[in-house]
Amino acid sequence: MKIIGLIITVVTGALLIYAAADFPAWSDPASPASTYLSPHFIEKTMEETSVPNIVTAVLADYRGFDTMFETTVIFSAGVVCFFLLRISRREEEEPETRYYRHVLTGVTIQLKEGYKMPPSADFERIDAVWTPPDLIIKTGCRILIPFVQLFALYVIAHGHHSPGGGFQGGVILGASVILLAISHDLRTAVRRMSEKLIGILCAVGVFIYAGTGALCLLLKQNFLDYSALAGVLHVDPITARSHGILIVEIGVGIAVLATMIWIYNNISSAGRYRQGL
Amino acid sequence: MTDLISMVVAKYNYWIYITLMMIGLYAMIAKNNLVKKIVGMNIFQTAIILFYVSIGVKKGATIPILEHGHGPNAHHVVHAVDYINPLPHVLMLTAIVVGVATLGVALALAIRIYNNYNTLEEDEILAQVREK
Amino acid sequence: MDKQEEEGLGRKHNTSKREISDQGPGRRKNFGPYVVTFFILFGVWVVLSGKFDPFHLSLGVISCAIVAYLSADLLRPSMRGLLILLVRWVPYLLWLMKEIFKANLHVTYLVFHPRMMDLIDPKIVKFRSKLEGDLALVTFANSITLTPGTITVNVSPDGDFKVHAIDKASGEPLPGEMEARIAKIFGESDG
Amino acid sequence: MDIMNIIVCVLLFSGLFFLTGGAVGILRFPDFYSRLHPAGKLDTLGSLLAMTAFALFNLHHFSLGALLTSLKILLIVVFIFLASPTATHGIVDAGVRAGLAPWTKGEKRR
Amino acid sequence: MSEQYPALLVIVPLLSALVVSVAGWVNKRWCFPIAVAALSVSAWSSVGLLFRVLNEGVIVYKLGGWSPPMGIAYYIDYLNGLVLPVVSIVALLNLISSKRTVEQQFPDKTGPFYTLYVLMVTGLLGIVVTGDAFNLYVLLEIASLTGYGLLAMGEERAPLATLNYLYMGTIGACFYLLGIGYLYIVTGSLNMVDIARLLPPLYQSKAVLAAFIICMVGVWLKMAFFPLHAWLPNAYTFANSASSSLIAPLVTKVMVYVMIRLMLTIFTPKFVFNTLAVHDAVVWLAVIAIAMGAVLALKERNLKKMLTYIVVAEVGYMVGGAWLGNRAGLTGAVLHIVNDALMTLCVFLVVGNIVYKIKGYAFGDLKGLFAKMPFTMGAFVIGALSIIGVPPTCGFFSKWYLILGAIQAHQYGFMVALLFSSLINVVLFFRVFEIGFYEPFSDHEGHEHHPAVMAEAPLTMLVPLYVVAISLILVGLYTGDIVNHIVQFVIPKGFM
Amino acid sequence: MDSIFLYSSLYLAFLMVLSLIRAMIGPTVLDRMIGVNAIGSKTVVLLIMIGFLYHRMDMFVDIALAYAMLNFIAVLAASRYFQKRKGLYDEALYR
Amino acid sequence: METITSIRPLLAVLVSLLIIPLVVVSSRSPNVRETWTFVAAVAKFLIVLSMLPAILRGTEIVYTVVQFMPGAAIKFRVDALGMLFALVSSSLWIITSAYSIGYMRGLKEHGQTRYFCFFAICLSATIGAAFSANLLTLYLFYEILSLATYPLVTHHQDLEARSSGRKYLLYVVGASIGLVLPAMLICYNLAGTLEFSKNGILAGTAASPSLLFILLFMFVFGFAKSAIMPMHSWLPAAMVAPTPVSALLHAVAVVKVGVFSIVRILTGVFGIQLLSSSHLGMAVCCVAAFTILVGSFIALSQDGLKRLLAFSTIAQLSYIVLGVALLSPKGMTGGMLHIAMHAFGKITLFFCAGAIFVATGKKNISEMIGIGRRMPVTMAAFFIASLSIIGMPPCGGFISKWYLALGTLQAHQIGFLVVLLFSSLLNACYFIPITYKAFFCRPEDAMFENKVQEAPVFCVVPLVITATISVILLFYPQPFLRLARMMVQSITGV
Amino acid sequence: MIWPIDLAILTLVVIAGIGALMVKDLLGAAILFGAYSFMMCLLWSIMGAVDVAFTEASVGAGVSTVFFVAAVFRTSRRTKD
Repeated sequence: MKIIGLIITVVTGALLIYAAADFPAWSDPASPASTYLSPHFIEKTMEETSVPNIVTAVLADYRGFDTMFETTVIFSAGVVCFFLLRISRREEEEPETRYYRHVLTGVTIQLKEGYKMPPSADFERIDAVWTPPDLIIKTGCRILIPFVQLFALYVIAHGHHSPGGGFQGGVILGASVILLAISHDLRTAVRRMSEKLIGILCAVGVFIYAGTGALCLLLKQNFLDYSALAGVLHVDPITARSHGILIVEIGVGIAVLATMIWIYNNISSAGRYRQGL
Repeated sequence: MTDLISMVVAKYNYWIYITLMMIGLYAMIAKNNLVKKIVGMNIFQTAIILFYVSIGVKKGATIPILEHGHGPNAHHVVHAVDYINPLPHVLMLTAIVVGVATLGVALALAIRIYNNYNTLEEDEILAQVREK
Repeated sequence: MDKQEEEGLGRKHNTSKREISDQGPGRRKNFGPYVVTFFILFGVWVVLSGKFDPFHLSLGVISCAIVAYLSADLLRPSMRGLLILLVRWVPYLLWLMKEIFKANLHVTYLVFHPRMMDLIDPKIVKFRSKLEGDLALVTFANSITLTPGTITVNVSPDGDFKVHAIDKASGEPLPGEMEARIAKIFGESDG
Repeated sequence: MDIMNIIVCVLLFSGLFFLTGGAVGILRFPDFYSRLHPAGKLDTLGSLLAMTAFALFNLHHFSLGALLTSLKILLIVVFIFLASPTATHGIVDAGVRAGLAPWTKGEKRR
Repeated sequence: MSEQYPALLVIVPLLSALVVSVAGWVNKRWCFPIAVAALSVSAWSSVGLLFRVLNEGVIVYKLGGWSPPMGIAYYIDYLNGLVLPVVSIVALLNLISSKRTVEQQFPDKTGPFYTLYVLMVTGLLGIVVTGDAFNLYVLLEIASLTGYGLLAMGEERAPLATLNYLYMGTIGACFYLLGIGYLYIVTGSLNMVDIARLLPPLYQSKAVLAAFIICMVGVWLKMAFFPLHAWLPNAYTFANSASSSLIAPLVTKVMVYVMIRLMLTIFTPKFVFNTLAVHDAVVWLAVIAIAMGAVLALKERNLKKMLTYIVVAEVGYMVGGAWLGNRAGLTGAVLHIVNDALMTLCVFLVVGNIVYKIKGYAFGDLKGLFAKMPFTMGAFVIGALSIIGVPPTCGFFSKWYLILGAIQAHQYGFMVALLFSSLINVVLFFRVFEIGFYEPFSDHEGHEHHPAVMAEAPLTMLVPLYVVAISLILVGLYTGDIVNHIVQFVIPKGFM
Repeated sequence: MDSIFLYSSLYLAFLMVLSLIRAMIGPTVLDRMIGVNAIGSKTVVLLIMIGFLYHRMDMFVDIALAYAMLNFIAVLAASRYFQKRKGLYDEALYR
Repeated sequence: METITSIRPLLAVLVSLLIIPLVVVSSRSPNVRETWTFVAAVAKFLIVLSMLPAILRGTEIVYTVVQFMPGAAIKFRVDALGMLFALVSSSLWIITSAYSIGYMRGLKEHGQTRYFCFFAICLSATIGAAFSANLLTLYLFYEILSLATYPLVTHHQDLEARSSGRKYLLYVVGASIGLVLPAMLICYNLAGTLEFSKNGILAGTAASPSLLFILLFMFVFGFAKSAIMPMHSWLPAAMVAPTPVSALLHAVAVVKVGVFSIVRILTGVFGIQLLSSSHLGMAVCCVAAFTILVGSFIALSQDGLKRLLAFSTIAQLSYIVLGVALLSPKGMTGGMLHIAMHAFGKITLFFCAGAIFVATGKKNISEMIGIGRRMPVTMAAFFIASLSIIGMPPCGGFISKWYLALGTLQAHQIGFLVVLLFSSLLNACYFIPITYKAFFCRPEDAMFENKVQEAPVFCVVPLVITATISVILLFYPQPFLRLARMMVQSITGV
Repeated sequence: MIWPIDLAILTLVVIAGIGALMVKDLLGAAILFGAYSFMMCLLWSIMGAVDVAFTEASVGAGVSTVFFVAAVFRTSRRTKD
């Protein structure tokens, strides 16, 4: 296999190197890529969409359709991870043994064969491999998480003016919940964001995006033509584009947030949602 | 000879992207461990992203976020040569997202495989498959 | 997830050492923490955003509200604590800076010393701190990590410290002055 | 070259100096625990100094925006100050749990 | 509303996939009807589009209202006008048929299954309809990712096979992306039509050549063309039947569509056949593909795996046909996209029914199947005859054009390969018939009457199966119309 | 000033090489983690320097901030591994 | 020649397909089921018959079902040759249906519904082939026929049937896919059409002689149903099928479709001029003559009655090919006529074999000594039919052989005349002893000593009818002879 | 575009990439892959692709490393190559 791999690699590399000889020089301002389409984007973005960040404008408006499917890709990755890994209760072979920890004293109780503890304030359910979370990490993260989340929302909201946008903000937002899961444990994170909520949020995020597009369709414009929203938002069509971009960025953010958490939950617990990383 | 050297120098980004890509490709084909292959796959994808981003680079230009976007001189004329080509960036945002999505799915699959065979080494798995 | 179990476990209990409310976000009656969190966050937002038009400010209000709703129980601030902390933190930070600077010079000296291996003598120091609050303990632990040749290895919630010291001199002064200063900040200077 | 620039340069270079110490330190120190000392501390201080330099430099053309940007840089510093010890602690804790015995004097470098 | 058909075609399944996903959390029973409704709308709009194309010619739909080189546009011409209804109808029929299987196999995960299913169809439809080279990549990834998810839920070996597919699929998609990058670097455009407009002066460029090769290799990887086919049989065999009967008919065919689109629209035939002139080599590769597919299928003792090797061989048909470089060959290839989708669907649905009832698909499990499931096997016979290429089923006619093309291009090797593979198919299928028909053996005289115990699949599975089986014949009978009204306009004028 | 930043950033890149060496040679995973963490902290500085080189400081700060946050998460996740997999130290087998 | 557009050819094809659902539905009550079969058979015969006057008037009936591409369509054209063949097969279906009932019920066979269904499909395909107006349609029905026969051949579902079925498929389907399909496509590529025409579609094309030669033999061997050697060995193997199947299909429908196809190829695709100018006809004649002789010799050494009949069929089929390939008007008339004459004769023989099997369970000739005492009617019919096959009066076979012989003379091919006569002698050698032994030797088997006990009435009546028709055809060969002459006239103009 | 840094970081990227593939421990590979992502992020920002850099920072450095570690946690660290 190694030799085959080497041969394939060398052949492909040789082809690519051969072809690269005909490229325009690197960072050449006169290359076709820099002179054909991009000048239009650079020069017209502001007047057509009133968004200074050209990347955001192109991403969410000129090529908004790509981005919608990009979000869908993420969504489907989440669904696939869930579909592949999540072990439903029916599939579990035997009634599980449950462990409960007395919160104040740290005494652990083991209940066999699916018996449940009556709901009680003093006990929390834990898993067989439970380890007490580290105090420093826990406290440190507790303080940091709100700021991480705030920063994430800032990134989403300021996608027009600075780098960032729905996707990056969504990832950071998701990361903050993952951070919670890492610093405490998975159960805590799942309690705060239940699986059902995540599953629905995922879909809702993409739905905001696609639904905005479909709304444009209903307003007698082409799909994703945000200028159709002008009438709804009571602004001029160009500002409507800008707002449309913000709306879809929010959708992207929600979808990505939920999906990242979803994937993490499934991967780190191999679908059992008991004990994560 | 000087031509060659100047060509090598003028396009070094492209050479390195090819190198990276070949590293990734080789790892995907030749590595035995499934997760290593996934790492190789990611390197492969990033190499392509590197290629695209290299396309967008423009000498003497700044990042594709308009200066003075709002404010008093919001409507001054924008010159295309001043800003880096944004289009490859847009494309690559998508590609990165696709990459992470693929990564998630691949890892989920690897976990399932591990649950079935208790190993991630391809040859060991195939030996187990053959035994059955 | 068993709904009932969740609900039951989620009841309020102040005595517990559990750090995060299980109620999930936003079910407490007391709005104080939310308001405080909101204003802290909004301050950060203004720094981050740098835009003062109504549109962005309203976005900021919404964002801060969302985060406050979601994570106020993580931050657990109180009005009083906030003010006091701000006042008391500044001198401590300055002191800490000085210490950090000293510590770093020391470590840099070690790093660049040609016979570094002879100078260092790592060992683990154990001691018990008088501090009680989580936050105080963590501040102390982090300060230890940042200062002279020492790294906190482990802290138990009761205040047992294990510290890795790079050489003898670094490990000696613990808990020392730092503990006292931290105790002062958090109002635990009774001991 | 005004006085501001000189301050900035001094801060920057001292920051770089500490960062160098960190980089060399993690190469030279004999074991995992002792490597954490330069990694955890020197890098933090190095970053702190460098960031301060940047924050000052950024105020060159003073405006509200520049001030806020400088504040943001300081926010990064704050963040690093919170995160770095936590991360260091995380790593050292991992080492202890993994059962890594600390290096003691006289042992071989590892 | 009809001017919005291009958007509806893709958007309705997308939106309803999301609704299905939410419904999966709320009430599982809603998932299936929503999915059916969504795909019905797609099917309706795709058929509507086809008729619009027939009446008006090429339709351009600007997404976001931006005109093409700037924004993304849909181009619906005769080629994808033909492929779209096939994709949507095949998906719809298989969806209806899969209801019981899914309930049987993933009682808890019907929600995610239908979500992925509808998303996959969205991706495939999008691939077919889009006019933007990069957009195609994104949609390709949607189709692939959901495909991985669907395929991996199967037998024990399914995840491993799917992971291999994932590696190969990723390499393929990345190669495609790279090729598009090469085109972008020399032209600066991403729109297919626009690239085609800009390319002619650059035909001698090495970058364009490399772009073409890389794109082709990428697409071939995805469609499992011969030396790159290794991932396909296992991935399709071990998957659950509802998924494999969606993916086996559609994915390879859609990729063939992409290949033809690349050859015809982006790099015009002039470049492919005149400037490049490697088509002989590719046709020979197709010959090997067909032969290897046939021979490897002969080796299998397992119905589903045998069919997957037939899929590999069929890919060889289409690639070879498209690369023959003449009108008849290309007609055959385009026609075969339609026909092969239908016939593969037919046989895979049959396998689905068998698995549903008998829980196995090795040859040993098929004994006495004609008595047990006469209707299923009846449809299987039709599907098999179509794959063999017996008139008047549609398989014959595409083969007809392919062979005609081979003769006109003097590629007798390809002709022989086609005939050889048809013969092997006869052997393959009649072997299955024999097992299903004779075993267990009756006594030598054969006079004993075994009362057959019927254990036929439920009606929801039989009806779609018979719709497909009958359509195999109908499409065959109307081949002339399809060719005269649609396929012949696919091929650019001036193409020999 | 630009050239100072340029050479400083080159120097930082050199420092990153040193850290990367530690990350490459190990010997344990934890050493690698230290190396990578060190790279991370240098990267934040480097990012801001690049911001100055582009004269678009305000745009790069966000990235640096995000970077600092997420680097932290990655390191925590990796160290968390050892809390759950106590004593698992199978690297030695393949050293 | 004037043409009429009428849907009747299509109806003739479809009528037997339409009853299949009815047959399936009524599978629980055999009487109803077989009524349907009868209805279809009669209806088909009547439809075919209704077209006869028009054909005899010299018009052609044309119907295009669907046009695929220029020159290739599913299209029916009823001409004299097709009419001849259709008349023979549809009339014999009625009789065979009756016989089938007797045979299948007599042996309590399993799967009778399936049997009748596929029988009906086969007949549809036969009629379709007979009426096909172009090569594509011919190929289509040929393939359908091949595949529909497979379940009939393997009806017994035992190991022997399986291996025979495989052999059958390998030869027939293999040859048609491997040889006919490419040959047809090459034709299409050369001529741009597949429509049969008077002069042959290849006549005007610039095909080289070697290509023509290859094409011709791709067709001749490709239509393996005609059992031209060396593509013959499926036919004896296929005799494991139930006797009605052997009777109708292997004496009338299947093998005759093969021969019919070859005749169509020779006359419609290549054309007389082309064949004679390039001496290709001679080549075909040689192959046919070889088959005649070798087939007859092998038949001589057979003990199994049905196998004997099979080899006899192989030889007799080549008469037809020979006759047409002689390219002389008389020879062609004889060949075409032989389609009908041989059909009536051979089917009687098969019926007899089946009746013997039903009544006594005997399959081998050596066991049939003295059987005439028990089954006199059957054996009498057998005798008459064997006379017809040998080509002796008072049977129809005489006429066709007569024309054939005249044809050889007309073509100045004395060699083939010798072959014909010699093979007739051989025919006599293997047929006459059977009848002789049946009637005039002492039975060795005690079973034959008892009083007359014939097979069921449904078995006996049909064979009596066919034997009678064989005889009648000598005196009144009118419709067939006239059709054959019309066909020859339209081709050669003589 | 600042080419000297660009070149330096490119070299680092290649080294980190090879390192991630050579390490005989999957956790180490995951961590080195994280380093590789850092480098990539730097590279993007050097080339002026801030948005891409941001995404790579959040995805490559943050989430995908965590995913890797989580997956290794759920499977095994063992690898032969």
